[in-house]
Amino acid sequence: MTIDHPALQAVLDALAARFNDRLLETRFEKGELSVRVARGDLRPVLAFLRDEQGFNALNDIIGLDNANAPVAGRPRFSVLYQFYKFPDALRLRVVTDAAEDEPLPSITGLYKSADWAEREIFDMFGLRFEGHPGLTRIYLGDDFKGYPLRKEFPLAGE
Amino acid sequence: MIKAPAQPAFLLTQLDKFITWAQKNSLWPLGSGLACCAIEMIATGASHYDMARFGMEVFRPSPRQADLFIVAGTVTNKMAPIIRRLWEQMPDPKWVVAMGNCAVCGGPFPTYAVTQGVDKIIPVDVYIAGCAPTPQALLHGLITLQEKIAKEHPTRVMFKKDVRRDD
Amino acid sequence: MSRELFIFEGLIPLLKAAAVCIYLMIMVIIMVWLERRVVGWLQGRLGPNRVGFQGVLQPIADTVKLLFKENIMQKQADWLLFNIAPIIVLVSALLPFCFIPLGDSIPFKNYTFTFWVAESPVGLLLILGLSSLSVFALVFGGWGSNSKYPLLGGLRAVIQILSYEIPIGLAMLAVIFYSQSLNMVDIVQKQAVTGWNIGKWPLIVPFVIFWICAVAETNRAPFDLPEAESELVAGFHTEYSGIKFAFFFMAEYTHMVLASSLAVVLFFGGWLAPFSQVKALAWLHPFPGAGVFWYFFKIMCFLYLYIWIRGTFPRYRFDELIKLAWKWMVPLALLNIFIVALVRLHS
Amino acid sequence: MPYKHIEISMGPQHPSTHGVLQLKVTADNEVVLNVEPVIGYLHRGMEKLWEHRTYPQIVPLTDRLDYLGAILNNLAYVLAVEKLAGIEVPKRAQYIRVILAELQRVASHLAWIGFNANDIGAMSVLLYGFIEREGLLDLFEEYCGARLTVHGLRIGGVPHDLTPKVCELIRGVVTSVPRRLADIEALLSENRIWKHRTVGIGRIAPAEAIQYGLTGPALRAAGVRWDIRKNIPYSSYEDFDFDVPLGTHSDVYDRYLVRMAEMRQSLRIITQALDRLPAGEVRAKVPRLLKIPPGEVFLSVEAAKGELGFYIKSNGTDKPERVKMKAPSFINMQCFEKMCQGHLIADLVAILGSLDIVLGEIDK
Repeated sequence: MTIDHPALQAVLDALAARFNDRLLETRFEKGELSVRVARGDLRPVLAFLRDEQGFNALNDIIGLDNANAPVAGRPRFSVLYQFYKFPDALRLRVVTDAAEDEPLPSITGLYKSADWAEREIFDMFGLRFEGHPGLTRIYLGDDFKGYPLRKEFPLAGE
Repeated sequence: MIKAPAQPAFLLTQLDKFITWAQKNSLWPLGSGLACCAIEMIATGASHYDMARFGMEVFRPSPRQADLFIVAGTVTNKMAPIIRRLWEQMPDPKWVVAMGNCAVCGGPFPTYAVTQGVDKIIPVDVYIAGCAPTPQALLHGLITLQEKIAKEHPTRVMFKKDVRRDD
Repeated sequence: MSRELFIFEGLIPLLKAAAVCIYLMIMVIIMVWLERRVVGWLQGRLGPNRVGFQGVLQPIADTVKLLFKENIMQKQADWLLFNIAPIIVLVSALLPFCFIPLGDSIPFKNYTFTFWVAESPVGLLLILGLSSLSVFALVFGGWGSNSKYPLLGGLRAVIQILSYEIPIGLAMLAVIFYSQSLNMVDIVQKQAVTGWNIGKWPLIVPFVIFWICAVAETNRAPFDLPEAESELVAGFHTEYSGIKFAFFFMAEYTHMVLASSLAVVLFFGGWLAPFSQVKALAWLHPFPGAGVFWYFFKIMCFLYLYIWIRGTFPRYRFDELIKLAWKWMVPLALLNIFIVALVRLHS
Repeated sequence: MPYKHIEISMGPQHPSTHGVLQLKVTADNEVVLNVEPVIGYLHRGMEKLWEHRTYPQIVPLTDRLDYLGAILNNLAYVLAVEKLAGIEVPKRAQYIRVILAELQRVASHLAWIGFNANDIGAMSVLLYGFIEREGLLDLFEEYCGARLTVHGLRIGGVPHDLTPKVCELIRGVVTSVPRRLADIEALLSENRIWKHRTVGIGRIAPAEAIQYGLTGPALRAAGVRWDIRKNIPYSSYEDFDFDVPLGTHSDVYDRYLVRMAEMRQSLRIITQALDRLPAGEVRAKVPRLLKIPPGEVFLSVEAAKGELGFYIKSNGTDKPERVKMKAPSFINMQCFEKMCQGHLIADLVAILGSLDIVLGEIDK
């Protein structure tokens, strides 16, 4: 896929060369490149991006509940990882999908700032991250039942 | 409620006046702020609006020495038991001011995590509206509280057996 | 027992003791008002001015309110220690004042009325001993309330006051080389003859040491770690409410007055008017009782200095505080004793 | 009796935790062994609430996130919506936004120096900082109508043009803030006690800071040249020249120096923007009922505390499908424990102050 952003184009080509068929989908809109990979090979892709491509900072992990606009064949939740390359200000977004009960690989090993972000996603969506040092609720009390940011959860709570 | 005796004895009304004069002129707020309203509370305590003129600038960090609890900010469900315990730790003649819409009625957050109003957990004396009420609004609320204290009758409570110790 | 003896030796000292206590309570009230106004003025705000004329009744309102507060004591707090702490801290603050000359003496026909309660040959030692009783109160208060922050506050108080007791003692020793007597009245009368102690060059460094240690002993301004608000909530008096807290409050101010009076008596010639030898300036000390006003004026200068320091300096960290005491104050004081001894030897 | 370390909970109500943050500290007689921050006491469920509000309704809600830098939050959200909807903001509105954003940064830093100095004991600096901040709040009240939660920007531009009175207030602020900064620096910068309390405290290596995702003045104090206004310019920041202050030792003292220098740079930007204010209207044509076709965007802005980002996913209706906020304090707070290793409890308070965290932003 050709994009009119030379630096990101180089990254995309390296990625495509390395994981050619496992990049399920790449999108480049509004100047932002986002790559979708399956849950299984999330860690190798991120390790590759961090070590070879120099994306050394994890900016944010965003959880999405696509219950209102379900895409056939794709699980309900998707998790977006927003990355940074420090000196030359490159941004990249890696997207994976997960159903309710499928645990995602935790990336606290690669990035230390992932610790609380993953706990927040567990707190809000109920997605489990295997390999996370202490996966407990970060905002709500432990006695809170339900996961608030799911679409079926009412705004004012049960 | 405390049953007011038929005709308050003259001596006690003067004593009431003196005690309430002292209590209303030396309200030491608890140095606790929750959210945006806390910044406006500090701005009221700072130089421009100066709560110190009314003798209130001593923000006591420990609830034991505070007698005014300004609930400044959003009371969330996780924070509610702690607010309740703070209120219980304060010695007896204590007053509560609910500052800002969040403390008064949950404000702009009708969500699962917010207690819709601090009067669900502790009795409130003065409600101050505004989303981050301006320091003038807070001062007006505090002066209203002072007027309310001036009308109280502490001596009637003082000589009655302390009911709380029984329950 | 003859009537004069009863009156002059029994009744009047008793009245004088009561007068000193009342004097100190008034000083506390003045200090509370002064502190809140001066710190307010330093920070560009007005300070209490609604209660009485310019907020003069504010301290009275505070004390009366604290009087009528509920007295809370934790169930698991140690009953004895918790309740004895405020008493010791106030007693250890009031007792030393019976040896401090608050003014000179007025001679009547057969009785000279003196402005000090008692005059003992070892006045300075007694004052030092009595005032360091307050360490017990801080520890009892901190440990007795059986909760974490007071415990830390109490520990800090012990270490701080003990390590600043030594340099303050050495600084006083330097003064005694000149006054050659521990009797406070002699110290002042000696200064009447030889001029104020601060005028003698070997005593300037001891004054600086004395003042820094005095600020540290009373847990004030840069050294207010035992009740550091930002770290230990309210330090050792976190658990105290109502009148017990008022005792701690009053004791702190009384300790400040004590430290200022010591500084005034030891270095700035207690009740002496400035330039007392110059005949032309005799009008500065018109009648025998005028020493009281000079003493009061000098104390107020030092108390203002306390508040000024509180408004400007940040707070020391604990290990810096102890390093300051042991690495700077104590060696400096010892060296100065050596110098003063040499100077006194030759003169 | 086995020797037990003391566990202190610098609990949700503590004079120097800047709001409702709980720090579970295990200390060996004041030497901190480990710190476990517990957050969530101010979680108001913002992101759930945003899914039930239209795009313009969310702007005032973003004021309540970092309540010391309301306009900076608005700017981040509004820019993200404009990028998503493809709205072109007129040049004059961009300049006014830069002026308001930099004024808000100065107000936020003034509040920060007050809180940080007050935690370390210099309480007069808190009052001086707030006196100066009142000047800025009067300006916000004149322009936006509110002091703290100002709702100062709109999608597509700014509410209205700068009136002469506001310009005059801005000139007043630009002259009076440097004088006050000089007072504060005279009180603190060369003060031995201040230096004892801040030099060499809370160090973090630059590489590790990046690893933890630290951003903002704390990262620049580590010597990493990263300021989004320079690296990824937005809202015509490229027209102004200002330099990015950097620290060398990455301790509490350097963060203090960086923030004080940053205030002066902000004033430089404000004067340049005010002098070169282009003509034109102040607001793009935005339909009252804004419907944005499906799409997603992530955009971040240099807020006072660090890099503040908004991810917005739209689904064609007038309400966003999902709005996620990347809070700088949330990420900065994670390296707090790393910075506290082996320090005393008193340093804990100084480090927490130097990170300039705001709980409204952490807990959302």
